[in-house]
Amino acid sequence: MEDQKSKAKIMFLCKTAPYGTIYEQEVIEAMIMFSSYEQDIRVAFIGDGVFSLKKGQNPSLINIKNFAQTYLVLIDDFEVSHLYVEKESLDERGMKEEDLLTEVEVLQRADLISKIDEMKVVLPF
Amino acid sequence: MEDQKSKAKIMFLCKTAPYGTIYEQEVIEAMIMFSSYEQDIRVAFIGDGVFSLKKGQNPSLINIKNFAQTYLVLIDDFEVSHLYVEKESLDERGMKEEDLLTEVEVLQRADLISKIDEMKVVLPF
Amino acid sequence: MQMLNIIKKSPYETSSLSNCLKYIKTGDVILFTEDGIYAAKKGGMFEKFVSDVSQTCSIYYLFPDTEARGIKSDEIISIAKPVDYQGFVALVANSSKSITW
Amino acid sequence: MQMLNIIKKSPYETSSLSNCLKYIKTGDVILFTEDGIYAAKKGGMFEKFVSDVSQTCSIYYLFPDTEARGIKSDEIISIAKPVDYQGFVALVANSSKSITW
Amino acid sequence: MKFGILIKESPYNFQAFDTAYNFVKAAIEMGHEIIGIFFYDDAVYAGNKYLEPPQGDRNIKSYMDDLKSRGVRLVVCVAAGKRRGLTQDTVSESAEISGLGQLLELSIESDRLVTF
Amino acid sequence: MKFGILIKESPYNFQAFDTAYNFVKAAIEMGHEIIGIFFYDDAVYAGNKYLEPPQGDRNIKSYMDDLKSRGVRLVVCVAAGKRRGLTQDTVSESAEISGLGQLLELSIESDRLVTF
Repeated sequence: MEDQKSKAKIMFLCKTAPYGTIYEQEVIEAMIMFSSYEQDIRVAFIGDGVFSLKKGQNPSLINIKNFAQTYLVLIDDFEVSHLYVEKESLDERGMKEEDLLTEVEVLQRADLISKIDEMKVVLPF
Repeated sequence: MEDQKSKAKIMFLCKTAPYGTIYEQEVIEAMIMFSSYEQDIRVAFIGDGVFSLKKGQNPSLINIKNFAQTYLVLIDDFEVSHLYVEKESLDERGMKEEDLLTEVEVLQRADLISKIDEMKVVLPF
Repeated sequence: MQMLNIIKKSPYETSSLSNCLKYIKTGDVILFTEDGIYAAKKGGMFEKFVSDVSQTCSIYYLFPDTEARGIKSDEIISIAKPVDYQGFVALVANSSKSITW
Repeated sequence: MQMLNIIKKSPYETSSLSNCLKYIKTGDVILFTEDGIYAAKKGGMFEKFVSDVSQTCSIYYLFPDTEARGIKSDEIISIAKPVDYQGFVALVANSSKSITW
Repeated sequence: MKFGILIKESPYNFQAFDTAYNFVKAAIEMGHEIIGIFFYDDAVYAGNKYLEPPQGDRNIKSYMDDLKSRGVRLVVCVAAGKRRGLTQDTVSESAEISGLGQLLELSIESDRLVTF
Repeated sequence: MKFGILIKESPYNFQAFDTAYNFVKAAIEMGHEIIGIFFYDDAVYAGNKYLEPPQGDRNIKSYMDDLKSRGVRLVVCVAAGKRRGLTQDTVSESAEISGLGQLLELSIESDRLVTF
């Protein structure tokens, strides 16, 4: 196992709702590529980004692919070390942990701010 | 002179600030083209659209053309019958009538709503 | 004749909804599409605004867009009515004009 | 080391500023660019928010963008300091990282 | 009823094209007439013949071909297109390049103009 | 210092490219190194060789050429580009098409990565 310190800490900051824009789709393509290079990749969902984790998505009527399935395998099959979702953003949107399609680390905003602080690079999407 | 009733009433609803997006530039291109067809063309500035009328614009440092000059001639040289700017939108942005680069009709929101109501088509930009 | 107001952007991220609400008249219609549908979600920050405006206006949402986003009918405020694309077309046809905010 | 927060969208039309303010820490830096500069306009709706955050953070605005939009220096809240593109580069260099909201 | 359609946002990056496409198909099925779709601002990119989405992704080019085969005129703004690289060299067979006068015509001739 | 640049918004429609261009020129004048600009999402359109802005308008193509002549690598994302019609047939000489690995490399190798 590589020394954690030699890996670049990079966070994808997902702050956009799915389908209305392409950001979720293209950030997933980036996550998958990044995760194959053995760096320390984190993904944080804040603001409307938390909607990307809503369970029961079915975009077949709008002819768009269901990208959300990818989140189910990011940690297990890819080298994404952490998926964070912000508690306050869920609350503001009337969402609960059981509304999410996969188990993620639900963090208070203050804790997420500490995580952001540790990163070398934050990529907003 | 043509009968006013035979003309289509079309309003450009300008609600975006200049320079950060292209909407002001491309809506002006549309206004100029539309105004040459002898229809009843109105232009309304609401929300951030009122910033398009701010006087003293100088986009040379960002290498963009100063489109605002076009507003000075729209009514005189082109067949745009009215330029409206909304009082409430000016107030919210700390702007006064004397901050504007040309004389326009400053309307209360309620009066602007009545104008919108008369239109056949409203084109949002 | 009523006017149709189309809201397609998230009310959390843009001012589309709040701009629309400033111009809406009694009898007008609001249709939530695309990311605009989050405005009609129960328990969200805009539930009260949408409920309030429903006193004087009709509220619709584009069902394919809520379905896509995993928002079930019972998660949408009850005064909002679902339409499919044909319903969307009918709303346009039955309104004097539409504004997309 | 402080983080640089870049706001490039209008606070009237998007949630960029309000999102940023939720995550900002004491000692951080805010730079207003493009349509984001309207946040720093005197007499606007965001004057108070920006003044408040200036108690714990440094506030800058990209001068070419205010100049472009006809917003003179005396129309910008006085706690905000102008930078040109070289000043923008220096802010990035002097911060541990940047987030564009 | 006669509908005119204005699309302003770029395809893929925004859902506007997708929604317009489904709207237009529904309108035609209901017996309405679509007198034209005008592509302005970043929406002109939908007229590019080189679009190559991966399998399973939305295929804007085939949607354009489908609309054309249903008899819908697809008009890309010449001025908005030129600055964005949409010219006679790059425009798809389904689309035609024309001026803003076409948008005015849609505004006048349609019973309803809808913006996406 | 080594800077990496990520541009996400489409040229012309948004000011992001313009601001990035001025930022990069300033950084180079100050003696910094720009190790690359990565174009993702709608920003890939800046790499189109067919852009023909009217006189007096911003000329994104000449800005790209200028950056290239200053030794800056201009990398258009292959996947984002393909769906948007940016391929070997349409890419400008100043830009190169490559994968998301290049963005990761910018993230790792740069001292600062700035998103526009």
